[in-house]
Amino acid sequence: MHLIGELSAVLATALFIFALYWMNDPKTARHGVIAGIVGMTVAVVATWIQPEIIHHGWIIGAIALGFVVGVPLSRVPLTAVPQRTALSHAFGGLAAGLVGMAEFFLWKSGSSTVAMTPFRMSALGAEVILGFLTFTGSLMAAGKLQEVKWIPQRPVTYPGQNVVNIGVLLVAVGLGVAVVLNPGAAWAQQAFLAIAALALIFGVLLIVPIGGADMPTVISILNAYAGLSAVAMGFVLDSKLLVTAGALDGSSGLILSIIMCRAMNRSFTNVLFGAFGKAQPAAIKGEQKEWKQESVEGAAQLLEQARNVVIIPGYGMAVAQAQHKVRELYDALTKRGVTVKFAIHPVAGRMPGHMNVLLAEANIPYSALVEMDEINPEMPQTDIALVLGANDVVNPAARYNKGTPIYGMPIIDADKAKTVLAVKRSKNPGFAGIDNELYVGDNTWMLFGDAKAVLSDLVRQFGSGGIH
Amino acid sequence: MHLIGELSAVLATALFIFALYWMNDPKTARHGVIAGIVGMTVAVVATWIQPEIIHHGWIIGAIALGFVVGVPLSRVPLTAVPQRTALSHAFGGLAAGLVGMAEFFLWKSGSSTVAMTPFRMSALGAEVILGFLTFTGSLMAAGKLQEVKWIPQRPVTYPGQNVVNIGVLLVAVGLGVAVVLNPGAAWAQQAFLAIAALALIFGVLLIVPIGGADMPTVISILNAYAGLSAVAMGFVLDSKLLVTAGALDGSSGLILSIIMCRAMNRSFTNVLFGAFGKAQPAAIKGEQKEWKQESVEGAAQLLEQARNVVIIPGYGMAVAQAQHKVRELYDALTKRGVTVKFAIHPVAGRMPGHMNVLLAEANIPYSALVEMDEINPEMPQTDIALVLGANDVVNPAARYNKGTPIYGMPIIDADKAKTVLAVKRSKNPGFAGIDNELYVGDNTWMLFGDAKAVLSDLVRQFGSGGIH
Amino acid sequence: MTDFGSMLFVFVLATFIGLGVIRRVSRLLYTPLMSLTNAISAIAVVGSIVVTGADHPLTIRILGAVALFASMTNIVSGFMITDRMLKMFKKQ
Amino acid sequence: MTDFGSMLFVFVLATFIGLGVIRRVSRLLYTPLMSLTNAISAIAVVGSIVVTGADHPLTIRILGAVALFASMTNIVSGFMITDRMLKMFKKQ
Amino acid sequence: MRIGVPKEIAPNERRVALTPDVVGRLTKGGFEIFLERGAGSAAFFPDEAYTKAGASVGDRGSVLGHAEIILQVQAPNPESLTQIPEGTALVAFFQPGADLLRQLAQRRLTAFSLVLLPRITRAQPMDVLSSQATVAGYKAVLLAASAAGRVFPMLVTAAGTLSAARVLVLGAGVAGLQAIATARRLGAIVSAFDVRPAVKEQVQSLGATFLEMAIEEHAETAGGYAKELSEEAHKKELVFLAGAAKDADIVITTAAIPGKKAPILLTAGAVQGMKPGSVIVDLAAETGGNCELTQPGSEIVRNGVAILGPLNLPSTVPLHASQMYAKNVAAFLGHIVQDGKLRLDFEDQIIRDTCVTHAGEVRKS
Amino acid sequence: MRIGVPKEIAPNERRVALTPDVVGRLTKGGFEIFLERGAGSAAFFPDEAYTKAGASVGDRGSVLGHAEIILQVQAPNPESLTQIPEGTALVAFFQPGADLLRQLAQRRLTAFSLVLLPRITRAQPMDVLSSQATVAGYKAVLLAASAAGRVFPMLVTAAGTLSAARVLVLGAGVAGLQAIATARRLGAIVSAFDVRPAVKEQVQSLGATFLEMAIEEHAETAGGYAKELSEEAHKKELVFLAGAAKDADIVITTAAIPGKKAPILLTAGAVQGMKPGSVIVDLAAETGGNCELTQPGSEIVRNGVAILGPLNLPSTVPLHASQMYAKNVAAFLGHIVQDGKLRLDFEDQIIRDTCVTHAGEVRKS
Ligand SMILES: NC(=O)c1ccc[n+]([C@@H]2O[C@H](COP(=O)([O-])OP(=O)(O)OC[C@H]3O[C@@H](n4cnc5c(N)ncnc54)[C@H](OP(=O)(O)O)[C@@H]3O)[C@@H](O)[C@H]2O)c1
Ligand SMILES: NC(=O)c1ccc[n+]([C@@H]2O[C@H](COP(=O)([O-])OP(=O)(O)OC[C@H]3O[C@@H](n4cnc5c(N)ncnc54)[C@H](OP(=O)(O)O)[C@@H]3O)[C@@H](O)[C@H]2O)c1
Ligand SMILES: NC(=O)c1ccc[n+]([C@@H]2O[C@H](COP(=O)([O-])OP(=O)(O)OC[C@H]3O[C@@H](n4cnc5c(N)ncnc54)[C@H](O)[C@@H]3O)[C@@H](O)[C@H]2O)c1
Ligand SMILES: NC(=O)c1ccc[n+]([C@@H]2O[C@H](COP(=O)([O-])OP(=O)(O)OC[C@H]3O[C@@H](n4cnc5c(N)ncnc54)[C@H](O)[C@@H]3O)[C@@H](O)[C@H]2O)c1
Repeated sequence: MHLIGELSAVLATALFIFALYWMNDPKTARHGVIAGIVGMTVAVVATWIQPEIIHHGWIIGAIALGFVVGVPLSRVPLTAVPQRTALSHAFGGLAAGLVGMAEFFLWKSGSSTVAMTPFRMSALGAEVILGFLTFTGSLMAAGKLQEVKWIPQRPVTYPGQNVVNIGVLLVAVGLGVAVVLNPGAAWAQQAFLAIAALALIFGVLLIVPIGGADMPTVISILNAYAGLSAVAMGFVLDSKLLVTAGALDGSSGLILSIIMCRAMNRSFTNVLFGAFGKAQPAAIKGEQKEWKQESVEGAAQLLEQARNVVIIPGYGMAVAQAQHKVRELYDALTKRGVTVKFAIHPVAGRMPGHMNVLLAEANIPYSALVEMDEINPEMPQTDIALVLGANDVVNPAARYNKGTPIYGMPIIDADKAKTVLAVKRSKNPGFAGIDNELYVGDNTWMLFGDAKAVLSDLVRQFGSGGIH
Repeated sequence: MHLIGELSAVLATALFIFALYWMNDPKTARHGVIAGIVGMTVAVVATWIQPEIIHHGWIIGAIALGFVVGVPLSRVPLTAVPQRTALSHAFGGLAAGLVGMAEFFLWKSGSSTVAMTPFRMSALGAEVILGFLTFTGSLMAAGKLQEVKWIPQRPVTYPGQNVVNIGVLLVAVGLGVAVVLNPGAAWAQQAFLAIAALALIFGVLLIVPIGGADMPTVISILNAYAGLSAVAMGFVLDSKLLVTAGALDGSSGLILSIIMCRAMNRSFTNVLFGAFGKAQPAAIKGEQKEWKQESVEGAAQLLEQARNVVIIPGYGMAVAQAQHKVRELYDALTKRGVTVKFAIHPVAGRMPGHMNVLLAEANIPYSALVEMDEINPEMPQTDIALVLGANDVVNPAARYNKGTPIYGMPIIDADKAKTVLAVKRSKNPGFAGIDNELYVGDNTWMLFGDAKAVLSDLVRQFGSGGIH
Repeated sequence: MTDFGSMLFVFVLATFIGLGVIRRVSRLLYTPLMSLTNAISAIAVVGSIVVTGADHPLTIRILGAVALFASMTNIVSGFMITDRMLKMFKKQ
Repeated sequence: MTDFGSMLFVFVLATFIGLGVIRRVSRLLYTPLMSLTNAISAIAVVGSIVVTGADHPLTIRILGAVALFASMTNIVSGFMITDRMLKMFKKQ
Repeated sequence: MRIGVPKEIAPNERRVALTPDVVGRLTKGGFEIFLERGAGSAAFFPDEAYTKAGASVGDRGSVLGHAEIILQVQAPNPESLTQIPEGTALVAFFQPGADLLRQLAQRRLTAFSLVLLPRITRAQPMDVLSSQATVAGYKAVLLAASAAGRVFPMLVTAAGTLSAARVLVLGAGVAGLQAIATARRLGAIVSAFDVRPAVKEQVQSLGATFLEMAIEEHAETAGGYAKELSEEAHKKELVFLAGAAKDADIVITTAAIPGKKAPILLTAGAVQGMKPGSVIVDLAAETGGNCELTQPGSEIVRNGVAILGPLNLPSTVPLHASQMYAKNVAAFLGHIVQDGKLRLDFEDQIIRDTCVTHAGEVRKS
Repeated sequence: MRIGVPKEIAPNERRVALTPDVVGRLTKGGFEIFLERGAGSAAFFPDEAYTKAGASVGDRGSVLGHAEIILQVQAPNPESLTQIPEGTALVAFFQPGADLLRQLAQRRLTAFSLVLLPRITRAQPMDVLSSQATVAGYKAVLLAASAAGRVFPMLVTAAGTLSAARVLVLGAGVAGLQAIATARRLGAIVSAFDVRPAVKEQVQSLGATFLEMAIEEHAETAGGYAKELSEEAHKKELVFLAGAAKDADIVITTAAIPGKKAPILLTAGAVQGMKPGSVIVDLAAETGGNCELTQPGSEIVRNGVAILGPLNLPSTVPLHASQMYAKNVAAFLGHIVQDGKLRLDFEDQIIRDTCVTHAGEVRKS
């Protein structure tokens, strides 16, 4: 019996690892889901068949209810996926917290077979704190994302906020330490309940100061917390399976939040303890537009997912002598089934036909080159416009701003594309010396750097993405 | 004390993992060595300070001797590195085997504190078998590599060889099972000694049928065996550190041998149990030359390690329209500091200047193009000659074979390069319709396929190698 | 009963694996990845089953049943939505 | 005393890590990698120290000392030669 | 509005002011086009194509006599002028010489010289200077390659290696850049020089080498044109270029300073230093030439160096040159005509700069 | 051995049989070189360069009169022949016409015609046909581009888009392939046609399109040359090519069948179908032309289509053409001269094929 338990734990662990490993590649990812389901089933069955489990009806009932709620929850529209994930974390946190409470009271009531070592008691405390803070925190996050009325969507900040938050947490931890040191004390039970309450409050406080843009990062961190609470539960229940699965979850949440922070140019420490508020105000204050930066990884991902891409080369491509890299990108994208066109503006570059000379050198077929007048009607259906060292020729100011030298010049309507990726080295203007609002457009993401270097990176991303 | 043991084990494990992880990249690889050394020191010290260790003199002496032998062993010329590695495996195997013997006799003599469960006894058997077979196997391998006189370098095969080998192993395993089932039996001691002896013999038998070319693969497998014996020792000694370090070693040996098998177009199962002999005979029989094929991975590795590369393009590059991929390869190599030159034969291709037109299209600088007369004196110092769809213009028959239409035509001396990589689609001849002995030269490796496709793969190999 | 050291070992090793495996997940798949790990983290179900199904006082078992329900919801919706999202990657 | 289950767990997890980490090692570094893992596998030194240093019969201790010497040779030469080889990759 | 397009009668002028394609667009836009018989034939546009596009083809007299706006490439000669009624508008691509302006004013024509078009962004679609310089730069390289004793690309052959030609381009404005691009296409090794600092990056953006000479002065005007250099700087430049020319097989010169005689960049001495068999193509021949020895309109050989001073190169590529000219002119028409009437808004920079005579007065000189 | 290099006196011949560079190598190899004054000047090799390389420069009489081997590009004219002593060897690049052969035999010259050089691998370094065809193919494109009313590359400009020229190359031997490469370099869209099946891949290897026409017969000889087509197949070809020419802006024809008149590929009707402004460059003019209308040596225009029939194109690139010719000839010399003496081994294919007269007899016709 014990052997079956151990082996099934190993098996389930291995299956979970493979589940994540297969997520490497869209081709194998669905195998991953199956591995996960099988692993979970193995774990559940192995636990269930243990002789001490006797109230099967209760279990069946709870599981059935889980299906009843879970299935509809998996049918939410894709736009609601973030909320669903947050809600799910809440459930996860709740489960961990409740089990922790149950274990504590079981032990208190003396009906537990488990010896309550200080280590285990610490784990129990951690489990409860992490579980409950994840619960309310995730609920709040879900609420904000779903734009539930009575939850403020805007970040709510007040002076001393961080002090309050950390204070609440510290009190909870302090109580936990007290309980660990005096597990038998009469007040231990009350203290434990207080810990749970404080954790619930802390979860709310944690999310209150956070704005919508940071939500995905927060959800990812909550994911890590949920995982850690499972680890703690594993320590309590003496289950290596829980520890591994929790650790996998924890590390995945961690990595994802780090990646997201990086993509948003935020420091990870800044996010770790709810001090999100700080960077926010600037964005809220005025309607002043901001340059948003995208990482090369992110850009590669966007390009991969696009159905059609329009590349708009300009003088910067020429200066960087990036034409051969452009060809590599063209090859990589067309190989993936993405339709790629080049939109050539009549005055792109610094001489008539400048772009033609370079693109022909790189052997881009003439049939891929499209004139401005032909491409413009297609721009609104374009998934991604890749502006490559072009500036004036995609400057919407030409349409209406009589004060600028380029007023009246027909431009390529890059701004009408669903997403714009723009490569240039700096925030400097182009030939005409004027600002370009395209770069701060809602759907525009900058890739700062020399065009040749940026394209090299992009192409390498494709190359490496394909292998592993 | 126990806590220190546990923590130091965790620490050492983590350090070992990082050691391997840092080997990802030449830039961090030396940190890896340091991590390994620190990890090992932690493990040694943590063990040494245990209270039951009392004979410090003995330990110091053995360690000192280890240094005395180890330091010179690390100074062998680089050509002797494979032998040294094999020898090292032999030492590792020996250590594992001896410790296993010691444990067994300790337990037999009743002076062991360890309870000898069947599981532990099985582990002990595995440790001893793996340890001793690794010992003699590695010694044999080292001997073959060092070309020691009384060890036959050629594979020695005889009918029924596999039956004998497997037989020996089975007897050893059978004895092991018997001992596990009757650990207390009077004959157990003798049986155990017999197991050890059989393992020693099996190690020799394992290597006898293997030829020099397969040696690296075998060494890598022996590496895995050595690792597994450490794992077994860990099970016996109840040391998680040993188990992890051994598992790391085992999996690394496994992966490397799989990669090597793939690069040599051999199936892994073919290698796993010493049945190497089979593919060998053909190569030994006649002096008839063979086309040797290299994988793209292997070629990329060779190119990366070269200091200077001469690319010899021919009509095949033109047919494949591979000039842009050539440029990508040129970029990738020069970026890595490899000197790349193009050797242009006066009649390469099908029209005067054929190669020039294409290479200029791909923007290869004129300065990288070298004429035949200039490059030929440099060929013997060339690390790699990459023959890219050229045939007649590198056919050594032109030098001496009066019967051929190309007799007397000056050629590019690709055959004089240290290593030749040749890209073509098939074994078909070129324009002149004659065979080319260059392709079956000792230092030539074929990369079969369309030049553009092969180069794409090569370039992608570089791309992906660089990131991780 | 497993000792503390082993647990620590398992935790450290599993974390390493998690970091290693997740780092290599395709950027395309971060969203489904999140829901998959979310489903996997519902492994807490194991604890809930024990609490719910063993011969414990009623209150405890109620706590357990709620936890079990919550975990199960996670498992079901997590795996299902992951699969739904992955189905959309037919292109490659 | 650790139980069998934990050991198995540790072994499986460590193997996963090994496979994951090694798969990503640069092809350039296979030779140094082999000598590095070779050095690490000499962790058997831990066992040898116990056998050699504890209060055991002489024969046992001699076996141990030989094993200790063998392992130590591995460690020393393994790490040193790895480092020597790696020094040659200044290029990058 | 009635537009008249007479046949170009200047010698060697093969271009035509409108192409059938553009005629089609203009007639759709409400213009009536009157074309002299055979006006497009030298540029390979037959009369039928024009009629198909909606133009009326007639004789010279009726075309000149009935149009409200006359479009030409070259300025009309005195004889033609007498045929044009007073008050007619004229758009052409001519240097506004004093004599000519006087005659135009005398005839009370509203004349626009496209040479004077400001090089501002919104004038780009009408920028005849750029469009014709593009053709000239391209053609200059073909001339040079045809005249050279050597091939441009490097070729490794069984009969030895032909080294690539070294092409030096002096002045990297529109024509110079196009020359650089064309020479690079043919496989030559190209270097270039210009006094304007902005040009360096532009030259490099075409894959050519920029020759650096430290000039202390700022040789660029606010409008992006070149200024004349001080005498001292000019001397320095001559020495520097003589050195550069020594290594070149081909020199293509395009340096100009708007409204001035072209600067001398190659002295007779510099030519002396060049290799026999070299070729100089002087695109500045029209304004006197960048080479001291250039004889505009003809080819001479000095010390084995061929010096070509071609005039009106764009006209030798009449089809494409006319196509671009016609598009430019149509864009200009679109600017000066509003609601079917001439819009003489002298506040507008384009109109102010280009309109040289109006209502009997010379407005520019 | 004494080598004589007279000045080429055929009209429009600017090449020279040896260049200073090659002279240097030959003198080192034990040859004495006598060069007529000014022999290299039209190819930009001054006499001083030759003397520096070790040649003696003298007058025509002494050069012709004292040499053991005379190297020329064109065959000597009758007057020169009288100046050459009997028994002298002569190496030149001439069509072995019956008259000429008779004269050569009469003068008892040992004459080698490089036109007859076998196209075998070991003869490649002497292959004058290939080296001169390379130059011709390159130059043909420049001629076409200069004559065309349009530019070759596609250019998107503020004055509209210039479409790329469509170039059709007929006959893709050495000259044809070089023409394809050169036109592609200039940015044209190139397609090509040839009757030999092996050519398809070669055309594609230069990035051009091969036009496929199903010809049932095998149009290639064992030696890799083209055969004459049957009448039926030829008719089919003419129809096919007339269709292809319709779409082309430029047609370059290079089709030849060794020893025969060039095949007609473009009839007058096909030219009629072409667009005005198109250009045909007929490299086969020397052997009658691939176009029915071609007038060898001159340029005509029919229906707006310019038809150029240039003769001796390589001579218009004298420097590089001479350089290659000299290297070819030096390789040939190395083959026919052994130990300072002429080696008349008629077993040797190269000597057998090229030696047209010897000891007063005509060996070939
Ligand atoms: N085509 C013609 O005939 C002609 C002639 C004369 C003038 N013009 C004028 O030139 C302009 C052409 O428009 P355009 O959009 O092509 O060019 P542009 O407006 O000058 O913009 C070029 C952009 O490329 C970026 N860039 C420069 N070097 C780069 C590098 N190495 N890597 C990445 N980015 C680089 C620059 O930003 P960073 O500096 O931040 O990188 C700049 O914003 C028009 O205003 C046109 O009127 C054209
Ligand atoms: N340069 C000239 O002027 C000229 C003119 C006429 C003749 N020739 C003759 O042509 C020959 C030139 O020598 P060479 O070495 O350049 O060419 P080659 O001897 O014809 O060899 C070309 C090789 O490229 C391989 N190949 C063809 N297509 C390929 C593809 N798509 N991908 C990869 N490999 C491909 C072929 O092998 P697979 O089929 O197995 O792939 C073939 O062995 C000489 O014999 C020369 O005399 C030259
Ligand atoms: N903004 C626009 O829309 C637009 C359009 C077309 C051209 N332009 C600009 O107009 C400017 C002039 O172009 P262009 O081709 O008509 O010029 P140009 O014909 O007047 O002169 C040709 C070149 O000669 C150079 N030059 C003058 N004196 C020289 C000397 N002593 N030595 C060397 N070089 C010398 C000039 O710098 C110029 O580059 C350029 O800056 C071009 O970019 C702008
Ligand atoms: N082996 C060598 O060393 C070597 C060297 C140089 C050339 N060659 C070969 O010699 C051959 C001839 O070359 P060349 O340039 O002297 O040829 P060429 O000048 O005799 O003829 C030019 C081309 O015209 C083509 N042609 C003939 N009749 C035609 C028709 N009716 N329609 C269309 N095309 C027609 C021929 O096929 C040939 O490709 C080629 O195969 C070339 O590869 C071989």
